[in-house]
Amino acid sequence: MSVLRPNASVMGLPYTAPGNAPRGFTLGEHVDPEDPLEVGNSSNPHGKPRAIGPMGRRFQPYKNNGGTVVAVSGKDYSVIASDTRLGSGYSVPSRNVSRIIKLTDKCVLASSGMQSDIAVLHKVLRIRLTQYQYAHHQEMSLTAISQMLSTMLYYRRFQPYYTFNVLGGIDAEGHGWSYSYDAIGSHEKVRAVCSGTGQNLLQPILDNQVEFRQTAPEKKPEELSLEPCVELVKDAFTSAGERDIYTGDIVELAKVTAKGVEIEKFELRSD
Amino acid sequence: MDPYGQEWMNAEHSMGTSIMAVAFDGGVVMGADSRTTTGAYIANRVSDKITPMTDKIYCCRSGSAADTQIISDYVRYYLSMHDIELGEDPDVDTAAKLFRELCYHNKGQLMAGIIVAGWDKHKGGQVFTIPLGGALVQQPFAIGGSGSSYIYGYCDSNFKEGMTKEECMEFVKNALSLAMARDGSSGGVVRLVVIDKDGSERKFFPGNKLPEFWMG
Amino acid sequence: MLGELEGTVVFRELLALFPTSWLERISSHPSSEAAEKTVTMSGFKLTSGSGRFERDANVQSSASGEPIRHTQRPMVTGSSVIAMRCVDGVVIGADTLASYGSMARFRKISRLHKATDMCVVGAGGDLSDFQQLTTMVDKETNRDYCFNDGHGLSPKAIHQYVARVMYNRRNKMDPLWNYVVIAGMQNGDDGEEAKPVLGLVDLVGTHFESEVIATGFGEYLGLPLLRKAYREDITVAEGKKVVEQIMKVLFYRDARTIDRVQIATVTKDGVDMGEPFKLETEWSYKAFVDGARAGDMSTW
Amino acid sequence: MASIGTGYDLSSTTFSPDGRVFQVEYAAKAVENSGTCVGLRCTDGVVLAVEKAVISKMLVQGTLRRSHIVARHATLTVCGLISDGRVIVDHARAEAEQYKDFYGRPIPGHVLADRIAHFVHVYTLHWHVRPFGCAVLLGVADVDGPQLYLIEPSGLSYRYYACAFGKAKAAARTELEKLKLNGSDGKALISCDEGVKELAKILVKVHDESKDKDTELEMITVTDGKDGGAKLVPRKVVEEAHAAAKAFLEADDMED
Amino acid sequence: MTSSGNAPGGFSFDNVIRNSMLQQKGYAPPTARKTGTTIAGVVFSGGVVLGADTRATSGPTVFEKNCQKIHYIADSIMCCGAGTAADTDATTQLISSQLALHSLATRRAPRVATALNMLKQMLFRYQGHISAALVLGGVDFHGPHLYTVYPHGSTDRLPYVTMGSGSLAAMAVFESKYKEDMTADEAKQLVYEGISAGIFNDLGSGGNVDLCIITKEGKELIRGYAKENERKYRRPAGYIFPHGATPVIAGSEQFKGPEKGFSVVAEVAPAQDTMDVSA
Amino acid sequence: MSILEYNGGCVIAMAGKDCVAIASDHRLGVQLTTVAMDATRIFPMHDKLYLGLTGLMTDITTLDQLFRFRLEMYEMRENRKIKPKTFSNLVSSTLYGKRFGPYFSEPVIAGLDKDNKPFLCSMDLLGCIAEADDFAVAGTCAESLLGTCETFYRPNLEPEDLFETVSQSLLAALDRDCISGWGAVVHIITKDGVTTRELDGRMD
Repeated sequence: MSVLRPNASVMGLPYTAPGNAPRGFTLGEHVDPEDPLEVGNSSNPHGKPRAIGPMGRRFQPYKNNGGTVVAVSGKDYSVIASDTRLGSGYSVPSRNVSRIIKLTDKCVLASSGMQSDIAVLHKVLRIRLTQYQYAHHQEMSLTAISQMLSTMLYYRRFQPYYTFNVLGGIDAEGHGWSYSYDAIGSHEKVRAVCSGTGQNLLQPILDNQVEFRQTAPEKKPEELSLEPCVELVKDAFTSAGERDIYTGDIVELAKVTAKGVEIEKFELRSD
Repeated sequence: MDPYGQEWMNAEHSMGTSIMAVAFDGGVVMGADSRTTTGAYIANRVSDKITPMTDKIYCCRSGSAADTQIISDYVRYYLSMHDIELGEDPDVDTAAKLFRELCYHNKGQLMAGIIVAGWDKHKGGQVFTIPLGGALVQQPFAIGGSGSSYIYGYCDSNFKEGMTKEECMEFVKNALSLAMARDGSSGGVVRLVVIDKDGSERKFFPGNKLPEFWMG
Repeated sequence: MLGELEGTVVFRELLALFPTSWLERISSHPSSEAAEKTVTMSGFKLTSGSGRFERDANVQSSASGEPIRHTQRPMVTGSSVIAMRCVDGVVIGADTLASYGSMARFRKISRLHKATDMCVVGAGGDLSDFQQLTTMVDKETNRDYCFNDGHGLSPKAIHQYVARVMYNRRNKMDPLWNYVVIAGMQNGDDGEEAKPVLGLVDLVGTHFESEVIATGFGEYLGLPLLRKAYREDITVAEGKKVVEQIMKVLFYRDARTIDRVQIATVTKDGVDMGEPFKLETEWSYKAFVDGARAGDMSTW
Repeated sequence: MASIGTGYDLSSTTFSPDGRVFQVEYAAKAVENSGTCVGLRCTDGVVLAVEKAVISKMLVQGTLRRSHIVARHATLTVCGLISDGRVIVDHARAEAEQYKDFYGRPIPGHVLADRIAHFVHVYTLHWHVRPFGCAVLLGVADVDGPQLYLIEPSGLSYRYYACAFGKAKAAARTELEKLKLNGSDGKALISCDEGVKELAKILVKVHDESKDKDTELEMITVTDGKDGGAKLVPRKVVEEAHAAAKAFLEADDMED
Repeated sequence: MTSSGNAPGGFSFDNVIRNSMLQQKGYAPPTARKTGTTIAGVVFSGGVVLGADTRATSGPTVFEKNCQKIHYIADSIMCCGAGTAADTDATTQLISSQLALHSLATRRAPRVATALNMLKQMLFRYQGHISAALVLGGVDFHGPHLYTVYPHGSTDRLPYVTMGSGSLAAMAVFESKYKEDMTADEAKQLVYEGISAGIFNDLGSGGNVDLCIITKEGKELIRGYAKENERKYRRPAGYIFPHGATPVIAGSEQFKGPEKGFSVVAEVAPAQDTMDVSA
Repeated sequence: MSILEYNGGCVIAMAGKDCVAIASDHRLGVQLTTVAMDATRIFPMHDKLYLGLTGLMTDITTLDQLFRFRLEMYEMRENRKIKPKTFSNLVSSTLYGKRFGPYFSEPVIAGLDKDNKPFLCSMDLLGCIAEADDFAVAGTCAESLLGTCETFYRPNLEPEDLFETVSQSLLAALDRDCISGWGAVVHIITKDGVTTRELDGRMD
């Protein structure tokens, strides 16, 4: 099975000739199309600009604004976090653009990827949830939201929202769950998940410290409760901020418990 | 180019340029703007594109900064050898010939448009131009670089045979100012070098004190 | 609402190597109405330009049945816009040049547009697209004016409107090639004091509000200085000086900027578009005058 | 009405033997039942005024608008069925917007009046629609100066210096004729500010206290110049003018 | 150190044919580590201040948080490097050793212009394929000098220069704050502000600010002149893995004591040869 | 697919208190096909100096042989063991010598110097040395390794603690990398000798 992720080829497809090996989802290349400095084309070996038209640029509808999103869930809680740096090429147009949205009192979504797609996705979700609320006089459940998000992403299969979502919340029984998505709606219900530019840095830490996957069975510690979990997310995020240039500035962290959603902020390095 | 790089990090350092030289009776006036760009970024806003070959021969460089710097290093070296051998100042056409040799025989590798000018005791003030490809043409006046295409008309209509040194300086200054005002790859200050039998003299006109023409 | 946000284009390709397939949209049946009102000839579709005869995204095939490729490139372009939100208003500045490639084509145009009494829209990028955008914004403000309900179109509303326009156009692969800066004063609810607002929208629909904004080359040369100069309590008067200083740096270092600039402000008293003026610049440091061969006898 | 339809009045697509279209004439009748509307071309713009019956003590002031903004340089008041009038306003706005879109300049007054008239006329030609039960006064101030137009349900359009329509149109027109509107050069003499007061006086004077209940005035102006544009006259100003008009007329009555 | 005494100098092109064959088969050649960088220099009265950030990246990932980008050329000449990290390292090392030999042969303290010419000639020879963008600064008997060297071999002499991906941020600061005849402290402050602007506004640059002040009297290299990006949070509890937490394949443990082969001979520093440094 | 990822594999090294650990996985693949589960990527240069090589296996083998040859020449000529720092320069200059036709391998060097202080460095394929005093990583899951090391590393770990930290960091990263894995080997270098352990990792 293959999951589409930024910067990765589709794994698991049978090997063909290397020349036309499956390219999969290759949107993550950080060619900034509208960078006023980007004149030539990128395969030009000597870097001499090759002009096309007076300004010589082609329109590229996708760009990655970076950012890392995390959702970790426990017995009765879910922690969802996202940084607020808006990256573009090598620059930071803004340090404080929120990518996290409270959908209901029991469900929070965080998305990384392209800011304009994220904004529209969040907007449409909000509309759908409001309509549901009016039609049914109740909030949508976590499982329903998780399915609806998948459908909405797949609806744009051939012009995808360039967003990488993680959803966290509490289900009808009060258990915390996280959902991970690829750009076109394939999703999975898990304990801990991470997406975005810091995914490779963060995911093993979560595997190791939330599910203790690499620990011998007899040495496994107890399941994390909320506060240690928040500390872990903060620490892991700080690590990602140290090593991923698109993750930084501020992190918004939402704690979802039976009491509702509480959002706190903390700082990362801003270089 | 790697996807993270930006064009101004990797692009060759080049001089979209406005350069010019005019001969008068007894010498030459050479002029250049001072903008060096990588892409649209101005890497050097006060560069010196008028480079001495000998005391009385200079060249104006346009094109790739690296190429023209190396070429002029070579020519200066050859001319100094020539000087020692000859025991007197080299002629301007010798310098121009050397430039031509280098530009012509390496035309595939080089991007250089050069104006050579100076004074020698045999033929007085002379101006040679060596465009891309390496042709060598002597002219009473020469313009070059990306900015020159904006001022051919001006120069053709304003050049007169037998101008004095002062008239030549005014002509060069006005023509370059016009080119710099229209060509985004030219700009900054105007540098002039006046060469006659007594040697060379530099003039500097800052960017905020250049003659202004119609702006629209 | 949904339809508008989502875009209404249906894709029919079987295999999705999507960036190219996306370009090669196959036309669906042109609706009879659209067919009546538009003239289609060999790939071009002429539209009346009327708001009521909007372009039909489904009518995209040329007469020969070949799919249309929209590729657009900016032609006549403006460079940076620099803006700062201050405690008592907003400052927004731009130079007055529109380039054609590297040629300084128009040196006295304005890249700032007064949208309402409390809002200025400024843009870099393609000039024709900016003119189209201002027409669209003006139409919106005119419609709002006709409602005559005591509420003007607020800067935040204009920001959101421009963001939606830009996003929809990028979905059609037919972008407005601009970076748009929206600066204005937002009336508070229930007679609260008006608050300054500053927002950006780019050609793929990225939009956000920020205390400092710089586009084009300004993103690299202006933002560092804006961020350094910004304080919570900076005033419009100080902000104007900062913007002017940055325009100077841009003139020094951006080959598509000239030394004639326009700086507009929006305060509680309304919009002041500001007169274009010429920058004072410095070229006469000793090391600049000397050029190469200064100090020693080396060549470079 | 001089004659009764006798079967020829069931559709606007049917002429009577003496060549009349009764449906259109009935529509004009609907206009005549309306509260009086007056319009006045002034030196710097156009003032339109209407009187609205206060049908109930519980009515909120300012509701049931009869004067509208069509564009920044054009205003319109409805005389007759108010809801029919809104359809015309919507169309007029669309025409104005489309003209601006296409030609890049504000729609000229006579073009706008023609287009509205054309639109209204179409509703007198088809069996499946009925004519508009309203006439509209159109005030425009553009590069050609202030202009006042009237469009009737039949699709006729007139340009006036001043005009009145509705219930007391005859009396109001008489009053308007008494005003010195134009100088010898054809230019207007009254400013908008004065016009507001004069129109208030006229509306008060023609008001039939015995028949009508209490009324509210609504006025709208469109002016040219730097701070020009279409604006509803602020309620305070209207009320002052209304009160002043009443006081003036009472004083006048005392003298008589 | 090489296997044979007469190893040829210069680059070896042994693998080129194989690598281009691989490239033809669709295996893109990997990218080398880059220093998306902010480097800068300012001339003040009596000397030069050079500055650099300390981040080395590979794609979007930071591979080194505190690397040194100010390289040694000679005792009073230093060189900041941007571009492909291996190229800047190797180029400056090479020129440094050539300059040392030149200096010994001529019995003169090296001049900045000599270093400049060596650099530009070497880089021009490789036609931009060695992607080293450098800021060269130093003091010799002519006084302070500051140059930029581009990968293709062109050079500029200016009173204030910047290079690398953050060069625009740093240059913006310089253009608005530079003045003539600064003191050493003013120059340090200016370079610090420029580098700091690059660190905070350019994602390719980050970490600390390194400065190097060169005057007639000598030079001072300050690593971590400003450390504005220290880690802000660590989990209070830390991570403790109890012994035996990691599953080990039973019986795989081996222990190998130190071999007794060679003994390390004490190293004696060679006597310093004095040289004539007068001009 | 980058040629550096053709065979898979990664190496990690970490410094402790007077000790240093170096570890790698065991997989050798041809793209997504696993062809061997006992590959070696870590080579002892002498008993206090280990070299880890990631990237294309053919170049790994070549480089191992080349360095062993050069090392023996060095030891014979100098009659002493090479210092880790010196060795890193040897590796660097060898790689940079092929600047325009590089070996597709990124090395990691770990060892103890004369005073048994840890020495660590990693390089890119052109031989740019990145010396570290905490940890050094390379290979297909270098990013993941950076993430785990950045989080789990603590200074001055004793050999046993260092073993656990390295192993957890490595295994956690390997489990998220489909072209590395199949168990791992850890070497802990102390002044008394080297301890080697095989880790029980996922086999998929």
